[in-house]
Amino acid sequence: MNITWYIVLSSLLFATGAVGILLRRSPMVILLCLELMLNAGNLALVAFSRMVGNEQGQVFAVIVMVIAACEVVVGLGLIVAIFRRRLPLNVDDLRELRG
Amino acid sequence: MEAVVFFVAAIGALGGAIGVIAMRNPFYSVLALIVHLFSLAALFLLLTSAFVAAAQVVVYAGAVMVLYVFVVAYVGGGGESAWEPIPGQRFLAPLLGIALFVELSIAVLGSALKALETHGPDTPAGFGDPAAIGRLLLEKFLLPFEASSILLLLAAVGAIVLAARRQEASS
Amino acid sequence: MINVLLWAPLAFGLVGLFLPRRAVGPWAVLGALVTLGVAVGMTIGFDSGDSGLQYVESTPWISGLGVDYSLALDGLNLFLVLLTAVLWTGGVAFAAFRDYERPKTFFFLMLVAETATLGSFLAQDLLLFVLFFDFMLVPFYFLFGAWGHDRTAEGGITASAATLKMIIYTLIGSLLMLVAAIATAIISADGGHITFSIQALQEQGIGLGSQRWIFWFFAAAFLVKMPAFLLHGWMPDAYRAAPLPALAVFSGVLAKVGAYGFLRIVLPLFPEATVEFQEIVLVIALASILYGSVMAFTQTNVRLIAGYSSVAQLGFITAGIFALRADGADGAVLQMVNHGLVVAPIFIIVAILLERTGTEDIREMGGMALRAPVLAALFLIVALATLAMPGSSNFIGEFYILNGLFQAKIVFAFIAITGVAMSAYYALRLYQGAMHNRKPEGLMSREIGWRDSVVLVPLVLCILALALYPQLILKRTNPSVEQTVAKVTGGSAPNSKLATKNEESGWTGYAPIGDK
Amino acid sequence: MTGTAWAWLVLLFPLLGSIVIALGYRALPQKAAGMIGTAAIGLSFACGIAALISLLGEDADARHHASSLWDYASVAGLDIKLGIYLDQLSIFMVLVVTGVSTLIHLYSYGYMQSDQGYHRFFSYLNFFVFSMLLLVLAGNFVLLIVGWAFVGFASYALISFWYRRETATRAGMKAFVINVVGDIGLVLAAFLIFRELGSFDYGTVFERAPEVFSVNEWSITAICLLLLVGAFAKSAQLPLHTWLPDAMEGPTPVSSLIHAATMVTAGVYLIARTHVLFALAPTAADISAFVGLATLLVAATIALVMTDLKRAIAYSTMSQIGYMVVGVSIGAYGAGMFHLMTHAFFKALLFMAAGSIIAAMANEQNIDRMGGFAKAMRFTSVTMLCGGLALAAFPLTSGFFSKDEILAYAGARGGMYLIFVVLGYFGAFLTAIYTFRLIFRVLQGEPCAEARELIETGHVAHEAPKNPATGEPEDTDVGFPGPEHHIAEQSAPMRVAMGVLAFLALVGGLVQVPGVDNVIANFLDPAFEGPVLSHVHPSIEWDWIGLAIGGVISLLGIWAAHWLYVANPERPRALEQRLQGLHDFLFHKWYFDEAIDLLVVRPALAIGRFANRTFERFVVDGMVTGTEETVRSAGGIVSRVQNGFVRSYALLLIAGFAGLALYFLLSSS
Repeated sequence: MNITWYIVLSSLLFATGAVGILLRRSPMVILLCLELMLNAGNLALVAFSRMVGNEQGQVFAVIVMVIAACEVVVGLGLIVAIFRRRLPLNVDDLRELRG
Repeated sequence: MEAVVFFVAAIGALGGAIGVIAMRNPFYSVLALIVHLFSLAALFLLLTSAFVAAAQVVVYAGAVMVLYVFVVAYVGGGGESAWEPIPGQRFLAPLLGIALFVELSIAVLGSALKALETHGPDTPAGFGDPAAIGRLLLEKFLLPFEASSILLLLAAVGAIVLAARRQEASS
Repeated sequence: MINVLLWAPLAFGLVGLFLPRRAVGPWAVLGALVTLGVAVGMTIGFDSGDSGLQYVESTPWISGLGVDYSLALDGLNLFLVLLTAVLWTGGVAFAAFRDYERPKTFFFLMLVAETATLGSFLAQDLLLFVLFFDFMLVPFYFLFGAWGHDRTAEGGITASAATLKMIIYTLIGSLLMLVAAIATAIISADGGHITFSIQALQEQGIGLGSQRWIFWFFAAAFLVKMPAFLLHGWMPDAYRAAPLPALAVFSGVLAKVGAYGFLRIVLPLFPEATVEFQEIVLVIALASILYGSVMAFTQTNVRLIAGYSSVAQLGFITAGIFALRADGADGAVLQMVNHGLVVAPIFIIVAILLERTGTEDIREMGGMALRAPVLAALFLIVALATLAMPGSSNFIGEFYILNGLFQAKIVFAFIAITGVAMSAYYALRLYQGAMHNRKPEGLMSREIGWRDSVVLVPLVLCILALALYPQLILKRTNPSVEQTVAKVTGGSAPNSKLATKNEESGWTGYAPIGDK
Repeated sequence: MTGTAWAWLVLLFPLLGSIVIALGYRALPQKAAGMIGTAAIGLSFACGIAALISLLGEDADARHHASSLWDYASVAGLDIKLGIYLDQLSIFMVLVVTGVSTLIHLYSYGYMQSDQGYHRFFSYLNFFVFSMLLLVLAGNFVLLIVGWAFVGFASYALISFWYRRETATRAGMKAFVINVVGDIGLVLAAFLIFRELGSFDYGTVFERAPEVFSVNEWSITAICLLLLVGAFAKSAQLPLHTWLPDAMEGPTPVSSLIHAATMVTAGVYLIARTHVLFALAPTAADISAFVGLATLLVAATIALVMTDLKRAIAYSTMSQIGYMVVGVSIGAYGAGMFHLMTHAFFKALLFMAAGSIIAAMANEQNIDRMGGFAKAMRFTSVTMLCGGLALAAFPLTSGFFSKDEILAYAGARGGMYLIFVVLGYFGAFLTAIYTFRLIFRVLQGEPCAEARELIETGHVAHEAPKNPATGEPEDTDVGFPGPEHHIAEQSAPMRVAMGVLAFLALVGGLVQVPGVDNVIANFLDPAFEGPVLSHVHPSIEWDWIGLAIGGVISLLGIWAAHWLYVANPERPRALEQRLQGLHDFLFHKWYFDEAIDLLVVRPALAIGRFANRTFERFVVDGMVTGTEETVRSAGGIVSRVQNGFVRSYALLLIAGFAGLALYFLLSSS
């Protein structure tokens, strides 16, 4: 398969993740969508790495995974904290930032 | 054969992704994400990156998803209402998604990268296997590697601080 | 000699800090007088036929950056230096006859301001000029802010807010100028040895592309200082806030630094850009003239009448410089001196009126001439000079400016001259409003005291003397001015069209009109 | 001593007088101030005579000299010297100015005696004479402008002499500003002259002009039109005349000196002085002549209905200057200058007589309230009659000869210029009517209260003075005439001045009787050599026929005035009612003030208000303090976007990202 296919798939996954973030209100699902976008990025990285025949892109992908893990940990920690405070688990209700 | 595997995996990844955003119940979303992750791992294998594929399965599908499932089980997976409070959001979001997709595709495909239309160069044996990646991580990218490990540690501490039951808060 | 001139005020100011409160005023006057004496002496010793620099003082200062401590006099700055010395003597003396709070600091700041102003006139090094130019602002910031008037009761703003506004305006210009100065030196050096000497920079020259933006950076600083139309936003508030003796010297001298900067730096260093942007600057100048005049005759606050008239006058001066002819620039230099000599007495008179009437609103004054004929006469002379009455030196200045403009850009001259008509109206209105008509109830009408006379009469005598013999300035100024202008026009200053009459295309120079 | 040295002395004395009186305003006793002022002008006149004698000692063609004291401002190719130019024209003007001024100073010595501002008055008056002399003696255009502006200032200072009278200060301002408009015309003309000829000096300019310009070339026409702007503003010609009637707010000697005899004729002098240029621009000269003609008629019609004594005479002055402008514009220089001289005599005299009457009336100037002064003030009446006869061009008086000479010259040029003859005689008819209207109304008829008191008790007494225009009581401590008013009958200096002028008004025309002596024309004509407009000269016969017609018209006019105002006092009123519209139109002075107000003053004020209220606040201040406002209002818009929905922020973020990507795609393709 051409690298192009992977790249297009990566773009599609990225856009899907973005749409999910915009549409879903549950913080949990938003985190999942972030994962989607990160993975889309990973896919692109690996695909390009294959394209140039160099493993360094894969190292990037691994590090992105680490970042994703961190993000998940902190994100889930936040969700638990929100839940503990008996706040609604709905990003629309968290509107402290309103100007 | 390769094309078949690719399309099956691609459909899996895309289907999983759509499942994530389409399922009303977060629990199902998590399950859809797991499908997506396994499909991605397959794609990574197709791209001769065995280590990344393995890490994907072990770290993500294994560890992270377990975490998700626990949290969903903890906070309860209540679905969200169908009512959209922000006007225009439901209309604009897919529009922007499509725009983003089109733009990214054009950006990449329209670029002058000749190699995009190939499979990539022939790779030596052991390309992307754990040994190769490990050597890179511990030699060339030692510093980022260590930095990410510190980041992980910080994230773990942060998560504990955030999620821990606070005496003064609860009292 | 030139060092004494520059640093004497500062030295006197520093010593004054250690004197008893009562002695500091006379001491400051003495300091200003000594400076004036030195300035007069240098003017007498000035060789009027020489277009080059005189009394040159130049030692390396920051040699690594090519910055010199370099001072000199020539026809461009000679009379501005003298004007500075004269007006500061007047302003300091006027203040010394009055009780100001914290007199030590007040007079110290006044004298510091004098040194800074003299420095920016004398500096022959671009960076030194920029430093003095910015340094000038510091003492006035404190003078206006700490001794200024709070105008919140009249719908205005506090003194410190007004000062802050002024600082913000001028600082933006100054910073742009600093960038431009450094850029000039670096671009001009072109990898070689960097120098900030204005003389050396003139010889090196820089490319037109760089000139374009550097021109506007400098112009921004100078136009704000003047202030020119659309950049004068700080002026009304600052003028209403300022203590009058400080305002007299501020308006009399500092505004001229901007115009002087055009002559000293912009014209010789960026000649191509100057020619290219001539008409744009002329449009700004014309707008200043018209706008300043219109505003001056609608204002009722005497300070603002004088302030807006300064906007108009500086517009004339800018127009004269950017006529890019020797006569226009000669007139501009003359007019800088004239305007300084006129506007400072106006503010002193405003201070005197304020003490008698308790108001700065022209509508609430009137009828003072009866009991104060001498004050009225002095005021009348100043007012007539302000409106550039033919026979005054101001008229000669405007005549030269407008003649230069007329020969260079005839349409601009026709528009600019309407400002003359308006100035007649607002200057007379100012005089009449204070001196003529019925006296409002409760207004104290008292003759000018001997103390104020000591300050005001010499200034008025200067105006009269120049009215009789403006050649005094023109003669000494002209060689340097011609040299400066020649750098822009390439030395071919076209004069009378008599010689080229027959090959002229048309009367306006744009298209043939006549039947010839 | 040479002629120019005398000329410098002519200038020096009035200046010295002005300075001495001003500086000694406390030290000098009142009488001394008056004497110094009068003596200074007298000496100046004597020096003028000496200069004349020195000139007469030379060939007629060599009677022009330039002399300069120092370089006034001459660098960068501009040759501006402090120099004078002495020739027949300037010495003629010098003599007229100093001569009449001496008499008016003498008159003022008595008239202003109880005025508090006596020193100030004489200082200003001396300064005015100095300025006027500077104007006529100037050797280059810049000095001319200086003198031009100085007289304008002196005029301003003297109009608003009683400066606590609001009407006076306003009138002064108006005069000054309109005069500045004229100055600007002159300045622009000077620039244009310099552009074309490279000099400001009279000698150089007049020498080069014929070489450089061809007839009616664009630039020379422009120069002449700009000069005319200056001339018309100073000489109160249409449409820049509105200041002159208002200028009557000044003390009467001022009206007499500045606004009748000398300053207002400066425009005529200017046209005569630059005759070389006008000869090259006949179109401009014709325009000038027609403006003069229009002014002549308009002013005469207004003078017919004015009820204010001084303003009526002021309109008459405008009208007479119209004659002079016509004269010098059609090339009748000698005749124009001759009329200038005779007009100075009889108009100064008329104002003096009017001043005497107004003093007797306690500053009341309305002729409707006057009457019967013929018996009460015999001397004043007789001199006023002399002046009136000369103004009405009664046969053999001075005005008779001078006015008709202009018209005769116009007739001799023929063609289009016959219009000037016809309308000029019509103007003369109107002149005779309005002159004798004033004389009959003031001197004849039932004596008014003040006149009766004068007849019965022999002294002038009346209540506190009031401003005739507004009716508010005068502020006498500023210098307005106090309880004593001085009339000619009781003041010897006034009588001397008026007597001399009455004599001159009656017989002054005899120096220039056509075909008999021609003194003035013979003296002046060499100064107008060179390119002249036309070399026609009316024949002696036509001169005398013109004089005969003029005499008949004058007598007709006087008869008409008698028929209207004496034979049946009700007749004017009936006529007024029948011609209501016309009367209103004339009474409002053809609505010139209103038109100027509407076209110039109001727009200027509106612009000023706009600048002040709107522009300054919203644009200029808007640049910095307004930045704050802008930020705040922009913040208002932004804060509506800041709705707190994280997802909508994310939407914006992605939209921004998409937009940016789009931009890069577009710009890279």
